[in-house]
Amino acid sequence: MKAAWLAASVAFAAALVALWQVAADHGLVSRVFFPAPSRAFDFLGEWAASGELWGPLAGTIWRTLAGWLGATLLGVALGAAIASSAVTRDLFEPTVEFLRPMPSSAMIPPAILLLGLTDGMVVAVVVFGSIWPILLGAIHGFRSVEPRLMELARTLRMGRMHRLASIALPNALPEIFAGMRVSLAIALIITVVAEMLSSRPGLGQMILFAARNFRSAEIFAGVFLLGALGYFFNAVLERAERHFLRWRPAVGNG
Amino acid sequence: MAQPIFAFRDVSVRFGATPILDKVGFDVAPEEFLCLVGPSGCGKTTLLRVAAGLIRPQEGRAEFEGRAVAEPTPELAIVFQDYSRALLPWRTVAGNVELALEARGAPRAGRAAEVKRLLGIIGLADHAQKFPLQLSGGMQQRVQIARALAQRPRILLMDEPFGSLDAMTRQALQDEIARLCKAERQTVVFVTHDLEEAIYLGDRVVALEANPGRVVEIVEIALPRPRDQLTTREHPRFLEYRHRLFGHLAKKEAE
Amino acid sequence: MAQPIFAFRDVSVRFGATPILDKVGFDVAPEEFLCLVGPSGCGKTTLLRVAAGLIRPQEGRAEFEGRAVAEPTPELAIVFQDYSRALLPWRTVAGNVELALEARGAPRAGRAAEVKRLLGIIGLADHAQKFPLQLSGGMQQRVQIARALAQRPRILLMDEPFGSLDAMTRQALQDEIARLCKAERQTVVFVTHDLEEAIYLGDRVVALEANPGRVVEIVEIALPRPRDQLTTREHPRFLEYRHRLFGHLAKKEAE
Amino acid sequence: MTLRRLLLGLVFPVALLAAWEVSVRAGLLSEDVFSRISRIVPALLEGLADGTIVARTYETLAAALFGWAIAAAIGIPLGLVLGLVRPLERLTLVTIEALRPVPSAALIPIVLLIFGFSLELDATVAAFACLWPVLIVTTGAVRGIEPRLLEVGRALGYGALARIWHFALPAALPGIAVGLRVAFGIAIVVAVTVEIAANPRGLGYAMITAQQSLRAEVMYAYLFWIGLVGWLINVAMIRAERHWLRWYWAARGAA
Amino acid sequence: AQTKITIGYTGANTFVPAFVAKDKGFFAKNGLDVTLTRIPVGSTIPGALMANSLTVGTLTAPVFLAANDNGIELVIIAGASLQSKANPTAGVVAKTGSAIQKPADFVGKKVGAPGVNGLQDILFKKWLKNHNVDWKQVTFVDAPFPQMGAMIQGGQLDAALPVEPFVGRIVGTKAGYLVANYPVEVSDNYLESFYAVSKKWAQGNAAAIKGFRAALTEAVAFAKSNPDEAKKTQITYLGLPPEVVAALPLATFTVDVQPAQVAFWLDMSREFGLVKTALKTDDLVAK
Ligand SMILES: Nc1ncnc2c1ncn2[C@@H]1O[C@H](COP(=O)(O)OP(=O)(O)OP(=O)(O)O)[C@@H](O)[C@H]1O
Ligand SMILES: Nc1ncnc2c1ncn2[C@@H]1O[C@H](COP(=O)(O)OP(=O)(O)OP(=O)(O)O)[C@@H](O)[C@H]1O
Ligand SMILES: [Mg+2]
Ligand SMILES: [Mg+2]
Repeated sequence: MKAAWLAASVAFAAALVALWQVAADHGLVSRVFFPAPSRAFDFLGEWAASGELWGPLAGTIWRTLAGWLGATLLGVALGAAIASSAVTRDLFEPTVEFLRPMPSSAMIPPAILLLGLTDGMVVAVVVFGSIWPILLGAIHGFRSVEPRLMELARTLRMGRMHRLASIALPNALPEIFAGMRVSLAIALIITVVAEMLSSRPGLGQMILFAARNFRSAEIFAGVFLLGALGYFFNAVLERAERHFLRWRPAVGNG
Repeated sequence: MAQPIFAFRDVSVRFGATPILDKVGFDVAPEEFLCLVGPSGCGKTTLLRVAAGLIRPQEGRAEFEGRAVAEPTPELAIVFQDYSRALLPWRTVAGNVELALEARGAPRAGRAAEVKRLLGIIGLADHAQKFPLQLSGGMQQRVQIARALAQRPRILLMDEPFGSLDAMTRQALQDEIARLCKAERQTVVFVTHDLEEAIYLGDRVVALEANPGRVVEIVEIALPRPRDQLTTREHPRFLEYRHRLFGHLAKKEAE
Repeated sequence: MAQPIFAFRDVSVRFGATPILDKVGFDVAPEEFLCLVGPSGCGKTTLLRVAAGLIRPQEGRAEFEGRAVAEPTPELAIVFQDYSRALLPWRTVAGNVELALEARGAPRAGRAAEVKRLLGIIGLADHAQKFPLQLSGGMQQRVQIARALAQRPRILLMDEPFGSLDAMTRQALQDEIARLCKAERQTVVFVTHDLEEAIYLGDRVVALEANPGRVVEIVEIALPRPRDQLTTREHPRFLEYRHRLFGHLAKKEAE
Repeated sequence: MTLRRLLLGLVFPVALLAAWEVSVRAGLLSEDVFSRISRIVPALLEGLADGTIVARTYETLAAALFGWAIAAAIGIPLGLVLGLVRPLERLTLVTIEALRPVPSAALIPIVLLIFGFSLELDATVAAFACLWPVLIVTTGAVRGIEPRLLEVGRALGYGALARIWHFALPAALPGIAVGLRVAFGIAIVVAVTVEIAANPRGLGYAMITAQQSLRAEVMYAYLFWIGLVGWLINVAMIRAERHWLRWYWAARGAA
Repeated sequence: AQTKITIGYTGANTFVPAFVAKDKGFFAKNGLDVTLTRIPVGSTIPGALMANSLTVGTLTAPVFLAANDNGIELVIIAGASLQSKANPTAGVVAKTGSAIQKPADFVGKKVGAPGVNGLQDILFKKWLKNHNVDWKQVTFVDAPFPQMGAMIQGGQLDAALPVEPFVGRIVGTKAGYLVANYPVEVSDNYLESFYAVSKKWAQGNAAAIKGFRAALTEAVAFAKSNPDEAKKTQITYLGLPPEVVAALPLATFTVDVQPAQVAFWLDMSREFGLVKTALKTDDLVAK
């Protein structure tokens, strides 16, 4: 049943691409704006065959994952710190609240000045841009521990570490995961933007070069690849989430 | 009465300016099954939390074996009224019961067997690997009871543990708890707002009135044990106790 | 018995392959207060949903004044068991009650007064401007009852409306509903799993057994009205009814 | 208490800014790269006084608002349909999941060919980026609507469209509101990104030209300003949300 | 009536005549109502010309040819600057202490170019090729002019291809030293940058193009006789600090463009595989 729906869903996506192909073949859409998707796939094949693809693909993947994992670790640690006492909260929360809505792309020009056109710069911007959902999730998750459970911990005389490991962290986990999911998409997007603006070898740069040379088909090749990459990342994370959060009743996702 | 194991001594609690409990005082004898009834909001839960050391009363104190209860201790196990919040949703049924064993440092080797034994008692042996959110309310409540028993407490404090069960399961569990506590010679303080449940289970029933919570009557229940859902409830003395306590509670409610 | 206003005719319901209700059939007389009891999961809610037209049975049918009930109609008001989900959280208490007036196209001018009157009856006049999520469970349930009354239904279908109330409020509302329905000559089908509540309120009690849901007994309750929480419940006939019905239900449960 | 909180909250930013100024003055940090607070603040004030910052802000916000409105106009109805019609949602799942992670920046060159340097360029790319959160949140919110509520609508005799309007939409609104707020934040990020990468208008353009013209202090002035604007908008939207969805927040506040 | 045109220019000092023509009213005199817009990223200009958000855009040949090669039809209407031995404004700068002296020394090194496959990049490759050095053994890194100095200093680059004022800055801070003015060694007096429009616009606006050229010619003459005043326009239009402007020499300006000047670029672009279709130089320059 599930497999059937997945197949139908894939078929639907394929049908949309086919429709586009037909429109392009009959000149119904501009060759410059919307080249035939087959040409984009040709490019993908060419890149894969020549080996040109793998370096940038690996570069984008590593920068995305490095930034995202960095954001996760930092976000959870910072979240635990902020949630742990009223003083740390008062100390950091206003700064967090101010920085959070800051458009991460606006950080790229100063980041270039400070860190140069390095992978470190890209990763730093990715961390900055993708930490917020995780941080907010972690703060909320750590703070929202059911008071009844804290009372239970007191009654059982549980130690600080036991409490953190057995109660606080598992309690925050669903929200941390939710944040991580949002962050992953953000991390990928920021990586690409940062690669474009800093010309680190990656998919962003490939798209930039294609754009500089007005090669729409190559741009779409990059877009398809990024779509696939994002889909894949998300699927893997969803798996992990389903495993770690199996105690939660399935949310009408059947 | 034997030397009390536990006692409330003129306990008064206020939240802000509102007095909730006003000089509540009574004893609990060892091995006694004591029931506490009163209208909703009269302070039953509050009193139980004082007993567990979770709240410090503004005046008076709770005493366990003659010493004031200042902090929660594993010797006093509490079964919370809002059961759905008192379980770790990310641990299985067995894991939740095991938590109490971990906390009291029970040797790792024997834990599984002990958990199994406890789940057998409350009739959840087949559900050991389920997570709390996969259970009905009544089953969750029973997990809490098993965890409290795993603590091997000197006193078991229960706050309306059967409030959410359907009538049949409720009656079955009433009988099971009564049997168990008498067999294990467990001292129990049992809160309920169901008068008939209190009479059916208790050795004594303490009735509280509301606004502020005060003891209005303490009734010694002289019904034979083991009790029976049909005959005990039709026993003339049962009706007499019911009549007597009802008067107090209904009167206070009406005001 | 008078000509029935409502009837179940051999109603059978399956969810998937599981039979839930099996040829359930009985009548409801005009102005009758009919109570439906049975163990948890026996299909009481399902049967009430068939009556309201929310579910179509696989076999048989519900009849209202001789015609089959195919679709929900405002003439049949339903008070849902899960009250917290059945109110519009974005409307105030008054707004929720008014919804029923809007639905039946009551003139705008009189609505406020009517809402006020209804809230008075259920004792929530002071809470008219609160939102449902600011109320306790019992209060929410009462809002639902007021909304059902505002519908001016020919038949009032209630699904364990007092399940979540504390004993005192529950008893007060039992008396209030009984008084109101008799005064307004309202026909009522009332679901509960509390045997004593059923006997206390009903003109007749229909007992269902579970797996699948089937009528096991229908008892005519010959207790005088108005009834009283103390004396009625101690009436020998009350105990007799209780004893008789308990046998059925406990037996089924034990299997 | 609030003063203490305010002061504590200022400790971190003030320390940071002071450290910045001091290290630049002491020559530890290059002034070309870091500029310094005592240059940045006058640059900011000057830009505000001569109106350039205001004009640039207007350009960015207008584009973000336009793109956001397009996303809402497409995303909300589409989300309602996908949420109410389950098969449609399943059919489009892969398409949506594959389009969602496409970095909107990749589309800049294509959209540039169509719209050139214009508000539409910012807006189209922003709309693409905002569409997904709005769509997904709306679908989820609609799917999470309490089915009981829709039954209440049926029981009261409301038609299908009236049920969507009176029941489905308000119930989904809190979820949709969160989606819209998140989306507006994204719209601003994207608008600024497009301006940095291509479009010669708005705040992003001002920033990148300042950087290219070796005017670090102007660049930082814009950075602070963008942070401030983002923060203010976020605060304003939360306020608006709390005002329009009082029913939702009243209960959250009380809980 | 005045013809309204919008000129999009990049942050280079080669477009000073346009600033002068605007400030001194030469455009207005020739029937043009001009708006000048600065475009931070030059490669976006062809798209903007296509979409009519710009009428005239300043371009370099590689971008211009790539656009035409991919169906974006543009034509040159006037030249902007030449690169000449007399006034070289671009060079290759190597990290101080790197011992890079001659073309062969770049093998295996990292060189920062502003836009891979851009103007500097192609010329540098051509220069290496002319000296029989395989440019494929050199690693090219995309690096914007303002960052080149820091990247050389930070060790991310062994060398870079800046233009003025960045050449002077890098050499001035002793972070690097000038190895060669490679562009003028490839060719003297080649067309460095120019003004282009979409072919469609050019077809209907012959008069405006004529006026545009006339205005620029006048502006070039003015700049020659008043170099200081001409330089000052960069403060307004490029946002450069006055001290930078004063130190910066003016470029070698030009207005007329011959198809042969474009042929130089077309051949080189074909050589490096950047142009694949059959473009003809006659179609690329407006009459
Ligand atoms: N943390 C608190 N802050 C303020 N008031 C409180 C708090 N906890 C309880 N109260 C109030 O104290 C009174 C007693 O509450 P308590 O929960 O002890 O009643 P209860 O007898 O257990 O009622 P129920 O039978 O409904 O559980 C109530 O009026 C309640 O509103
Ligand atoms: N939508 C459904 N799909 C499948 N099974 C259902 C559904 N609704 C109810 N059931 C099953 O039908 C049976 C009867 O449910 P119903 O809610 O009618 O019982 P009930 O008598 O009202 O129980 P309670 O007293 O606990 O409210 C139960 O076993 C339940 O699990
Ligand atoms: Mg309580
Ligand atoms: Mg039910």
